[in-house]
Order: sequence, then structure tokens, then C-alpha cells
Amino acid sequence: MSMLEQLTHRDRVFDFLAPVASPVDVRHGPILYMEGVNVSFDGFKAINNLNLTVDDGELRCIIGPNGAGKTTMMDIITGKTRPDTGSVWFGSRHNLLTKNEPDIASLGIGRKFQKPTVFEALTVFENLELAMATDKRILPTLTAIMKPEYRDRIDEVLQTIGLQKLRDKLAGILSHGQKQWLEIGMLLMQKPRLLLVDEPVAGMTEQEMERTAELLTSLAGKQSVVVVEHDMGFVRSIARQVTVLHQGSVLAEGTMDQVSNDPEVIKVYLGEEE
Amino acid sequence: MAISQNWLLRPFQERSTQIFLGVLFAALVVVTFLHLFMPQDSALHVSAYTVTLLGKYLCYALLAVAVDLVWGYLGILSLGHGAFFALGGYAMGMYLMRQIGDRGTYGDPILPDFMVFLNWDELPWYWLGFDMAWFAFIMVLLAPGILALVFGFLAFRSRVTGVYLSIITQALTFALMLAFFRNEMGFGGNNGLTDFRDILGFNLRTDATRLGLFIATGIALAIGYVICRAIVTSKLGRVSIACRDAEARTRFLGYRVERVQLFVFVVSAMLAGVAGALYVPQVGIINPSEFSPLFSIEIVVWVALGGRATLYGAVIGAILVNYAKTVFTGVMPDAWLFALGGLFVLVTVFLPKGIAGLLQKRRKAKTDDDTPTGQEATA
Amino acid sequence: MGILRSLTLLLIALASVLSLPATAQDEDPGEQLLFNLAEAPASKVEEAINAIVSSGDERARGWIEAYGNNRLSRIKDTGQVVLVLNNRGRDWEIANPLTGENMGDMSRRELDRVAINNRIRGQLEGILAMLDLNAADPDVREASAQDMMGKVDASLVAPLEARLEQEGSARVRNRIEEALAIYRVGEGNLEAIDVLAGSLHPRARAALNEAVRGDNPALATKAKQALGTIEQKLKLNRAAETLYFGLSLGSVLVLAAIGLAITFGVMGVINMAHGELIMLGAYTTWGMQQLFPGQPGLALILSIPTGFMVAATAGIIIERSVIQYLKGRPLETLLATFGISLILQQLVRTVISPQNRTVVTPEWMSGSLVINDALSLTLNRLYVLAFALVVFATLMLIMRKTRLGLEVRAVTQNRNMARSMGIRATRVDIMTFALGSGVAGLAGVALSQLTNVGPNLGQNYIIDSFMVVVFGGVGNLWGTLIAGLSLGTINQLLEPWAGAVLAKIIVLVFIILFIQKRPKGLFPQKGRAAEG
Amino acid sequence: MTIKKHVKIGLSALALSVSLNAMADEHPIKVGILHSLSGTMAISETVLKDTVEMLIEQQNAKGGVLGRELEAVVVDPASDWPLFAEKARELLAQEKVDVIFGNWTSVSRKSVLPVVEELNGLLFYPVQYEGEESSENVFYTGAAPNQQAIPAVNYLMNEIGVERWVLAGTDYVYPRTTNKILETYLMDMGVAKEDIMINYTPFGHSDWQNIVSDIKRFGSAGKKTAVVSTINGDANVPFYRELGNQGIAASDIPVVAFSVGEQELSGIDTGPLVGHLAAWNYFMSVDSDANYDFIDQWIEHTGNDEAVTNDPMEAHYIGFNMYIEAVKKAGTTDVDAVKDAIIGVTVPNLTGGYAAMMPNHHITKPVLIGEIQDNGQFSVVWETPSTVAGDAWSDYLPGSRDLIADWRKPMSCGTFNTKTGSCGASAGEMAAADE
Repeated sequence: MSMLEQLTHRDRVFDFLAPVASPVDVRHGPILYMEGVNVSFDGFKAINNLNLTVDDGELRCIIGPNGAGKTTMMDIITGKTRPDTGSVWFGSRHNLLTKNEPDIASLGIGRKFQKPTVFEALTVFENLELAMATDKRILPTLTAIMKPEYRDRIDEVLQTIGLQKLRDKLAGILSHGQKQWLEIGMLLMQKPRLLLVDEPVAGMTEQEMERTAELLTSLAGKQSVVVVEHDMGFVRSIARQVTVLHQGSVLAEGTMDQVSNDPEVIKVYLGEEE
Repeated sequence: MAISQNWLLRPFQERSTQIFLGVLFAALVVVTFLHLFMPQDSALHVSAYTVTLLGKYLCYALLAVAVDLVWGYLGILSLGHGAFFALGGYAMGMYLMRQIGDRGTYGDPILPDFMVFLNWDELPWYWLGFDMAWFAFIMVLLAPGILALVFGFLAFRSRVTGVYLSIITQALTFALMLAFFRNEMGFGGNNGLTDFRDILGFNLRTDATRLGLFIATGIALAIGYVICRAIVTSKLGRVSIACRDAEARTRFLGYRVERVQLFVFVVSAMLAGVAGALYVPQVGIINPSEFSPLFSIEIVVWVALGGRATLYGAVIGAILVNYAKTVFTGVMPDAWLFALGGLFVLVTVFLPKGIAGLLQKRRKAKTDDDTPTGQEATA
Repeated sequence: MGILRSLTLLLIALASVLSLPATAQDEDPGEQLLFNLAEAPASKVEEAINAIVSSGDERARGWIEAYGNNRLSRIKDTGQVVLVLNNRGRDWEIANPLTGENMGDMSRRELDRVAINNRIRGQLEGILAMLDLNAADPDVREASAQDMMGKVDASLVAPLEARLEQEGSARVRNRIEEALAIYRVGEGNLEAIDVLAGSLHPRARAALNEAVRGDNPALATKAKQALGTIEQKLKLNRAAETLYFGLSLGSVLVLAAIGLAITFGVMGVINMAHGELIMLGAYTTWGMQQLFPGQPGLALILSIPTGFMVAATAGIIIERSVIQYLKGRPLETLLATFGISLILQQLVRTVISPQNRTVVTPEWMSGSLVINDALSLTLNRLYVLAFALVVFATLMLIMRKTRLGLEVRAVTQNRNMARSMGIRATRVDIMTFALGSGVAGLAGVALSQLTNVGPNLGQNYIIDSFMVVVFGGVGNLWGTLIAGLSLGTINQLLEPWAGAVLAKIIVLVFIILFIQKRPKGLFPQKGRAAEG
Repeated sequence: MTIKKHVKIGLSALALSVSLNAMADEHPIKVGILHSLSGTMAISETVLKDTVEMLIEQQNAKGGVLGRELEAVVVDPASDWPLFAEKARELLAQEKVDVIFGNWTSVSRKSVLPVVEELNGLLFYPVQYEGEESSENVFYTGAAPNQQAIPAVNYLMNEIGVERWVLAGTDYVYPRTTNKILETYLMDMGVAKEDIMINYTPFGHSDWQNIVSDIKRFGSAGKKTAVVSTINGDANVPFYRELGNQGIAASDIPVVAFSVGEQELSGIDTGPLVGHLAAWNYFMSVDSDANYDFIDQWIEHTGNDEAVTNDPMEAHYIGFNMYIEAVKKAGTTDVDAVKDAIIGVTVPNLTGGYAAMMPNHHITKPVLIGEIQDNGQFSVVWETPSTVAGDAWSDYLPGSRDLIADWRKPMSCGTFNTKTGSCGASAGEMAAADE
């Protein structure tokens, strides 16, 4: 048997598959740095000369009317969409424009989608297991074993997102809110340096929202968090720094009070909301 | 859960796998016994004809398992798996061809008959080495493997998905079919390779060899099944399902989706190749029609009929359909296509999860277990 | 070619005979003539024909034609020569060649065909051509003159020249001159080559080639030059020809695929039975031709609407009975429709026949449109090409301009939204599928003019159809059009040097690689809807 | 349903009862029929199945053979080559049939061959084929190349004066071999290489525009040109249509086909094709009483007035009668006895002559050249003065030149090398033969 074990653990050969991971360097400067970014989908300018910096450990809220380019921005950061022009840096070492999604993810940028996407055919536990920050190359994954510490880590996260009872249920049967949390939980498993959270509280009840708020604020400091949200109340409850996007570029930036009193902002955004 | 940590041993602790292997080996033993020790005239006697027939079914079963691996767990509907099957078959066929030696009609020690009478003066380079069993058997794995590697690398890298992928797999096998039909290719054109004499020194025209092949196929199926099971129960298996259901999400978790797809695809192709290799000596001919797109579609139908993403469902489907074929072509030659066609329609409409779906329902009813079977998801 | 020597007589004879009315005689010389022809051994046939032709009998032409078409037979026991009016089935309808009166049916056991073979037939054509040279219609004259090309011999020079004198039409004059020139080149006449140098007619080239091979150096060199200039012209024509071939093949692909572009591209139904719907259309054409025997043209026209209806109905049945239960499970539709295709095939085999059916090509669709001697466009394919474009245009209109088109697009883009806006999605599904199937039927009607009408018709086109749709970009009709035409053209461009098989393979590989570059085809669907 | 049919059924029923009384214990003679009833080959093969069934019916009406009934065992190999082998095994091993009539394509025969030899069965193969084969267990009642191709070429050369040749065929072994034989033969007859054009197309090829215009061009070189077509089944309709439309008349460039019979023509509008040729050993239009009777029976059997007969059907007719004669001669259906008995058996064919089974398991046939007529029939324009014996091993292929087959004892060898006088060629002779 041990023979077999040996045989099946021969994955080191495949080192060339290893991702180019080196620590994120934030000694001088922000953790995320976007400058002069432009994107257009056949004619329509989704992002228009966008400049944005996020400091290490910051919790940043990004608001803006529909079509302001919030999601597109996240697509750019996570490598889903390539900008026509501009530069995007993660720390001062990694040029994100040269990397694809998995690389960026393994550099430590986690993303939660607008529409909660979890693996419905897998159990809650398995969802988190897949998200765990481990060697994600083929053979290691094939021969991966469930170490006790892994299990503890997962249970710990289950605690945080309050899904321990649903541990072995298929994610498909979760409620909308529970899916949101599961996805956040998956982010936590990734131990990312930077979390991109797209509309985390959509379709959540009041108390669910509060718990989410706590969760996100508690993360800030350890990790940098960028939250895109429509719900003003929620933003107010967590926001320190707020950035207002409009027509693909930054309209205003500052504390919630500052921006909410900015006449421009009121015109283009709050005006519409209320 | 007291599941062994070793990915290769894990399947053996599953009840489904235990049952499957149990049934399979029981079948092998019974058939062997009935064939060897039952008198010819007894009703229980299993004739050499039946043994070969069963052998053929098992080959198809292995092929179906290979397809289910990519379709059921990776969400890649390959309409070209016949190509890998046929390539494996040709690799074996070429070996068997070389084994004929100077016993061919023209008695040429090197050249197969079809080359002699189309005036090839020497063996084309790609036939070299096939006189050695070990080389041929390696090629059985490599030929389909490499094709799958190249094709998959191109396709997955540029993120060809869904229907588009299905159609170009079809284009692949169609192109290969046309190519192998050409006599210039040196694979015997439409007549393909046939009139085999012996394999590894055993005469192919004796019942003993047939039984041997049948058992070999059974074992191959068992091994193939366990390998697939091991993959799908490993973390990689869960990642595949993740790729199937939410490709983008999987990427953002840091998995290289295209590599996962490539790995599984190649494994599946190799299994298909092995199935083809075992198929050829039992049916006694390999010819380009195995490349025909319709055949590849049929394989998918077996899997669907048995039930996607269960593996054992694929086996059931393959055996059932082909058994039906054998029966119908015998009893109702003029109308068997009605029966077959009707079967496909009815199953897809009334048994969306195939036969395995039925079994599961019954099991679920008894004990509510949550083995992930993501049939809800459509590739 | 001794026969033709008699033509001179004939020409004169005819003139006289045609003028004065045929006098009925009790002792008919024709009987003896035909008897001789029937009796004659292979070697003596020519004489017998000579006799008939030079007899100046006004029925001669009819007899010769009948003889040429295997319509002269003898009653075994009486030995009487008869005219076969209808030679289908076991009993043949015969008539008296002398009086023309109908003698009713007779078992073919009783009859003995008066044998003929290609060589004689060739000579007969020469004779008939010569007769036609006097026809009133200049087209007939031109045609016959063209037939004369290469068939002229010494005996014919005189009459032809005579003919040339009185010939009014320039076209006919050219032909006659060419015909004479070919003869003269054979005789070593240098000037004649100049006449031929302008001609693209294969027989002219044949004559020149012969001259080049001949032992007369002066002639050979001159002929070479002439051939050179001809070759130049031919190159152009050849290019045009290949292009036409490409477009025509392309139009076939488009026709076959366009229906799929709707059912598969728009509705997302992977309809493996598409080929069989095409087949139904083709069989409808056959059926219509059975309904209207003797009027293939009318039948063909009528089968355009009927073919559409038949296939559409079949489509509706399929949609209602199977596909509606498979909403949102495209791959299951593949399996179910695959089953359906098997059933339809076998249905045709058992109900109609496993054999191919004859679909007659109407007069106005057979033959080809002659641009010049080297370039002529086959009519049936020309019509198909036009038909394909018309069908495509109509579909475009339906999709863009009509309510249905609007609803279809709405439903395909966002089913629930469309629903909530009061669009009856199920109805739209039915209509869409019916439309797609109907168009497949139209394709069948067209294909029946190009290829086999048999149970396997569908299988031969289903794969190509999918290739075209995918290559063009699923859900985009323009894509299908461009894809079809371009794939067809590529294929035909490759064929001359790669050969038919290799060409097809190359095209397939090309598609595979192309999909790598553009994973969603030529014209991918844009926007968020297309994502995922 | 005609009165006649009723009567016939009555008769056969009577005959049946009689024969049953005759030998109550004797089980019937089982005749396996191995023809595709579905798939691509169904087009050609279903009629052969019907033919054999008809012949069996008639034989039973005559009281069977040796007082035993004949019973048809029909299976459908569905145009699937491996399935042919499987079904053959089923017929021989499971059904225990005494004889098999079946196969059309070469590949299906090749796939069945090992099975029939292993289980020592009898197979009657009714289709013209490429030769280069002679099996102890197979009887080739179709034409070998020397019974079709060569005479046809001779006809074109001598009667029509053809000097330039297009050899067009579907890319599989029959056309390849035939064309190779013809090429060698034509060269021997002094035809220059540049006067031979060879072209291969895939199965079911439907777009002939390019090829036909090539042929047209090839034909305009000043020498009489002809096309020798070994194009297979389905591809012919579009081919002839294209010929017609591009205006290639039989008087300009005649096409002589080896695979186009009445069955194929029934799918074509023959109007534009009048005068094109086909070479067979039988035509429906042949003027002989045997033929007329056969046609009447066939039409009656199918109940379709339009039903046509063709060459492979005649081959089955001959093969079936030969088998019956052989069984009578041997007095048993034992395979080995029948194999010995059948050599030399002579039965009437449908063209008014006789067919004899040669020691090489091929038969003697007349070769007919027919011209297509506007009624979908052929009219015979030329005929070999006497019948030709099938040649298993072509004299025009290196390697098989010196081979002969003779299944009479004591030789009983399918590949007897006349140079070495030994059974089975060996490498040495191969080399020699290749010179």
C-alpha cells in the first residue's frame, strides 16, 4: 500500500505548473492602484479614465447608479476583462494586466459576484474546501487529503458565516442570503489580501444585513475590502471611505457625509435613488 | 467518515463501487463457468458467440464510462469520443496486422495484404514498431492521449465551451473518418484492418482466447471504473464539478480550469482508447466507420440513457442499448430502428436522469444520502 | 462516314419531297427499307440507313429518330417492324411506322429490338443535324451546325458552303465556318487556324491539338500559337467557373443550414432530426411529381409550399410531442431528436421504399446557361442558388419586420420577461420550430434537384449544417449565410489541387482552428446575455 | 393481393404439408440471409433479401430439397461492418444455418470471412467485386474484374475507338483494384500515361461540378475519350445529373459504369443519360424467357409493377440454384459434402445460357454491355461470344499474377503459386513477381 501511496504522491515533478506567487509588496504605496483605465464594449464606454487607489487594510465602499461601471471595474481587477488602456497594480510588484484570473486569485484577490455563485451540486463543506488556500495544481488536487487542520479551518469559517448546521447539505438548497454568506465564507477560506465584494446584502433580511456588516468590518484591518453596494443604509453602517462612480469614472470620494452632501453626487445618484 | 485518505483507495470504501465491482466479477465468474463447464447442449451453456458478444458490450461500457467522466463531471459533451476509441482500435489493429506475418494471402512477411495489392513497396514509418506488443499497447494509450492533449489544449485554452465544443469534437472525428477512408493514408481505407490471426501468440479463432479477451475486458472495465471513481471522489473531482457548474467562480478561486479540463479529458480519451483496443480483437475488424459522428452521438445516448454523472449508469446504458440492438436486429430486422429510436425519445422525455436516476430515487426514498450528482446542471 | 455522302442527295430530295404532298401507294417502299434496316448485320447498317435517308421519304426523319432512341422493334413471329410508343413496364404500346396507326399494347416478350449502338447513334446525330441545318428557327440551325463541328468530311464541304451562302444569321455562319475550319485544319489548311484561334469550343481545341501533334510543322507551330491565345481566355473562364461552383455549393450548404440556424441557433434546440426534415421536403417533391405525372415543372413549383407545410407540420408534431418537455435541456434535445431521426428514416424505408426515388428535373431547369463555349452555368444549380438567396431574404424579413420575428427575438433573449409582457412563449416556440422545420423542407425541395432522394438524404447534410451554423455564429442568420457561402467556396477552390476528400478534411480542420480563434463563431452574439 | 397470390400460398401450403408427411422427423434446411435492411446499404441490399426469400418460397412450392422444407433466417447487420461478423457468427453458431446468402460491400465480406472460415460455413456472395480472394467457404457468384472491367474496356477500344481514358471511382478497394488492373491493361495495350486520368471521390460524394468539368477539359484534347466509372451507389445520381447538365452527351464522352444497374437507375431521371453504358452479366432487358419468367415472379412477389431486377439478383438466383443442385448431388446439407459437390455444378442463368461453378469458387458468366435508355433500362449493345470464367487472381496485378485457386482435392488451395508449385505465395516469389 505504502508503495501505492508513494506512487500516487509523485506530484512534485509537475513543478512547472506552479503559479508565480510572490508576496504582495505594500511597504510603499497602496495595495490596489488603478490609473487611467479605459474600457469600451463596441462603442459604449464602460470605464472612462478611471483612477482608484485602495490602501492596505482599508474598507472601501463603492457606490454608483446602474451602468456606472462598478462590476466592470471588478472584472478588470480580477482579470476577467482586459482594459483598452491604463494600468492596474496589486501592491507595487504585480501588474494585474499581465495575469489571468487564477493567477490573480492565487496572488490573494478574492471576489464575490453580484449574483451569488456557489457550487450548487456540492455540499456547503465541499464549497469551502475547494475555496481553501492550498496547492491548486492538478496532481496535488487529485491526491489532496483532508488534514484535520483543514477541517478545523472550515468549521471555523462555518461558524463565522453561521452555516454549521447546513454543513453537509447541497449548496443548491440554500436560501439566497445563505448563498451570499457561503460565498463570503469561500472568500475567507482563500485568505485573500484584497476582497472584492459585489452587493453582499442584496436580498438579505435586516438582521442578516447587520451580521454581514459586522463580518465585513471585522475583516477590515487584516485584509483590504472593497464593497460595491446599492443599499445606502448598509453602506452608511460600514463605510469609512466612499467612492462614487459615475459613467465609468470617479465622481466623488470621501466619507459618507462628504459624498452624500456633494451636489454632483446628489444630482446624478442620490437624486435618482430617493 | 472513515474514508481512506489515499485517492486511489477511496473508491473501495464506497458502497456503489463495491456493489458494481461485486456484480461485475460475479458476472465474469458465472459466464466463465457456464461457458467452460456446461455441456454444449444444455440450456445454461454460454456459447463462444455470447461470450464475445458480452465482451463487446463491456468494451462499449468502458467507452461509455470514459464519456460520462467528461460529460457528467466536467460538463464537456464530447461528440467525438468515437475518435479516441477508434484510434485505440487502430493501434491494436496494426499490432494484430503485423502478427499475421507471412500468413497473409500474398505471404509477404512485412507488408499487410492491402499494402501489397496497392503496391506499397515498404512499410510506412508510422507502422514501424507495431510488431512489438509493448509498443503497440503503449500507442493504444498514447495515440488517443496525444490527440486529446493537443485538441484539448487548443480548445480549452481559448475557452471554447458548450455547443461549440461539442460541434468541433464532431468535426474532429468527422475529419479523421474522411482521412482514414483515404487509401493513401495506409490504414486499409474503407476495408480497414481485418483477418487477424493471433494476439500475444494466442490464436484469435479459438474459444479459449475469446474467453480470455472477455475476462481481460471485464478487468479493464473494473480498473477504468475505479480510476474514474477515484478521480471524481477526489478533490479534483469536486473541482471538475465546480468547473461544470460555475466555471468563472472556479477560476476566481485560483484553479486553472483549462488544465483541470485537459487532464480529465486526456484520461477519458485514454480509457476510450483502451476500450477500442479490446474491442478490435473481439469483433475482428476495425474500419473508419468507427469514426463516424453518428457512432459518437450514440455513445452519448447510452450515457444519457443510463444516467449522467454516475458512471455505473453509463455502464448500464451501454449494455442495455447494445443488448436491445442485438435482440431487435434479430427478431424484428425491418423495424428495430423504430424500437431504438423510440427508446431514446421516451427515455429522454420521461427519464431525464436515466435509469440511474430511478435507482437513486429509490435509494433516496430509503436513506436520505447526499452523494453529489449534479444532473440538474446542463453543460 | 459514307453515310454523309448520301446527305447531298438527301438535301435535294427533301426539297422536292416536302413540296409535293405524299401520295398514298398500295405498295409502300418504306416497309422494305425498314425491313432491310432491321435485318442488316452491324456492318450493313450504314447502307440501310443510307437507303432510308436518300429515299427522300418524308417519314425518314421520324424513323431515324425512333431508331436512334431504341424505339424500333420487330414483332417476333410476323417479323413486322413497329414503332414503340411507350416502352415502360412489361407491355409496350406500339404503332405502325408506315401509317402511324396505334396497334395497342404488346408484351415485350413478343418484341425484338432493332439494335443500335453509340457509333451509329453518333452518325445519326450527324444526319439529323444536317437536316436541321434547313430548319426555320436559327437556334436549331446553330445547334445543328455546332453538332456538325468535327463531324464534317469531304462530302459535306460542298453542301455546307452552299448553306453558308444563304445563311442569314451571323451566329450560325460562325458555327458553320468553324465546322468547316476544323475540317480544313485536318486537311492542313493554315488560314483555317485563324478561324479557330478565336473559338473556345472544345472541338475546335481538339482539332488544333491534333494539328499540333500532326506531322505538318508549319501547321503545328501555327496551331500552337492559336492554342496559346485560347488558353489565355480559358484561364479567366476557369476562374469564373470555380467561383460559380463555390457559390453553388455554398448555396446548398446555406439552404441546408438555414433552417437549423433557426431551430438550433435561435431556439437552442440541437435538432438532429433536421436532416430528416430536409428529407421530408425532398420526398414531398417526389410525391407531387407522382400526383402530376408529366408536369415536373408544375409539381416542383407546387412542392415549394407543400414541402414547407409538410416539414413544418412534422416540426410542430416533434415540438409538441417531445421538445416542449425538454425546455432548458439543450443536450437532451440532441438525444431525443436523434431518436426521432432514426424513426423518420426507417419510416420512409418501410412506408415508401429503401430505394432512391426518381425526381425528374423539369425542362427549364436542365441543361446550362451558356455564357460562351468554355463557360456555362448549370441551370439547376443556378436556380438553387437564387432560391437559397430568396429563402434567406424572406427569413430575414420575417425575423426583422414581422411581429413573429419580434416575439421570437424577445423570447429567445429573455423568456420570462417576454412572458410577463404578454407574449405567449409556447406559441412562439411552436411557430419558430415550425418555421425552422419548414425551411428545412424547402431545402429538401431544392436538394431533390441536385442529389439522391432517399432515406439517407438527411444524414449526408446534418453534420455540414451544424458546421455552417456554428462557424457562422449560433443565433445569427447573416453568419449562416456568410459561413455557408465561404465554406462552399473554400472547398471548391481547394478541390482541384487537393482532391475532393482532402479538401473536405482541410475545411473541417480550418473550422476547428477558426473556433479556437473565435470561440463563438464568425458573428458572436454580443452583450451580457451571451455570457456564461 | 391478387387471386394468383392466394392460389400460390395455397399451393405452397399444400406442398408444405406433403413434404411434412414425407419426412416428419426431418427439420428444415436453414438458409441464413445476411443483408443490411437498415443503414446506408439498405438501398441496395433489401431487394437481395427479398430475392432469396422469393427463391425459397418457390423451392418450397416445388416441395423443398431432399423432401425437406427450406426456412429463411433473416438478420439485419444494419450496414455496420463489425455487426456483419457478429451476425454471421449468430447465424452459424446460434441458428446453425446450413448456408448463408449475403453481403454487398467488400468490407462486409472481409469482416465476415474469418467467421465463415472458422465455423466452416457456406457463403454465397452475389456482387461484382475486386477479386484477389478465394476462400474455401465462399462462393463468388458476382463478377470478378476479368468478367466485367476488361471486356468493357475492350468494347470501348474496338467498337467506339476510345483512346483517352478517365478512370473515376469511389475511394475504396474495389475501384482502386479495378483501376489498377485497367491501368496496367491499358498500358499493355499501348495507351500513353498522359491519356489516363484517375480520380477518386469519397462515399456519397454529392458535388461533382469540379470533377465533371475536369473530365470535360480532359476530353477536349482531340482524342476520343471515355469515362470508366466505378463510382459507388449513392454518388451516381448527382454525378449523372452533373454530366447531363454540363452537357456531356454519350456521343461525346461515353461513361461506362460497373456499379450502376437498374436499381440505381430507378433513382435517376435517365432522359439526359441515354447512350451511356454499363457492363454487367445480366440486364433486366435481356431477351430470354427465363428472364421474363423471373421478372414476372419478382413483380408478383413484390406486388409492385415498377419493381426492377438487377445483376446481383441474378447472381443470387444462380447461387441459390447451384446450392440446391449441390445438395441434391451430395444428398445431404453437410457443408464439406456440399463444397465438394458444388464444383462443376451447372445451372441456367437468366440470359439464356448456363453458369458453371469453377474450382476457384467463381462462376462462368457472359459479359454484356448495355446502353442506358430513356425508360431506365439498358439495351444490350454488345455481348461476349461465350461465357467467361471468373478469375480469382488477376493477371494484371504484380503478386497475384502467378496465383491460382483450386478447391478440388487434393490441391484444395486458394493461393496456389504456379511458379513455385506450392500453396501460398512466399516472400521470395513476391519479390520476383514485383519485377
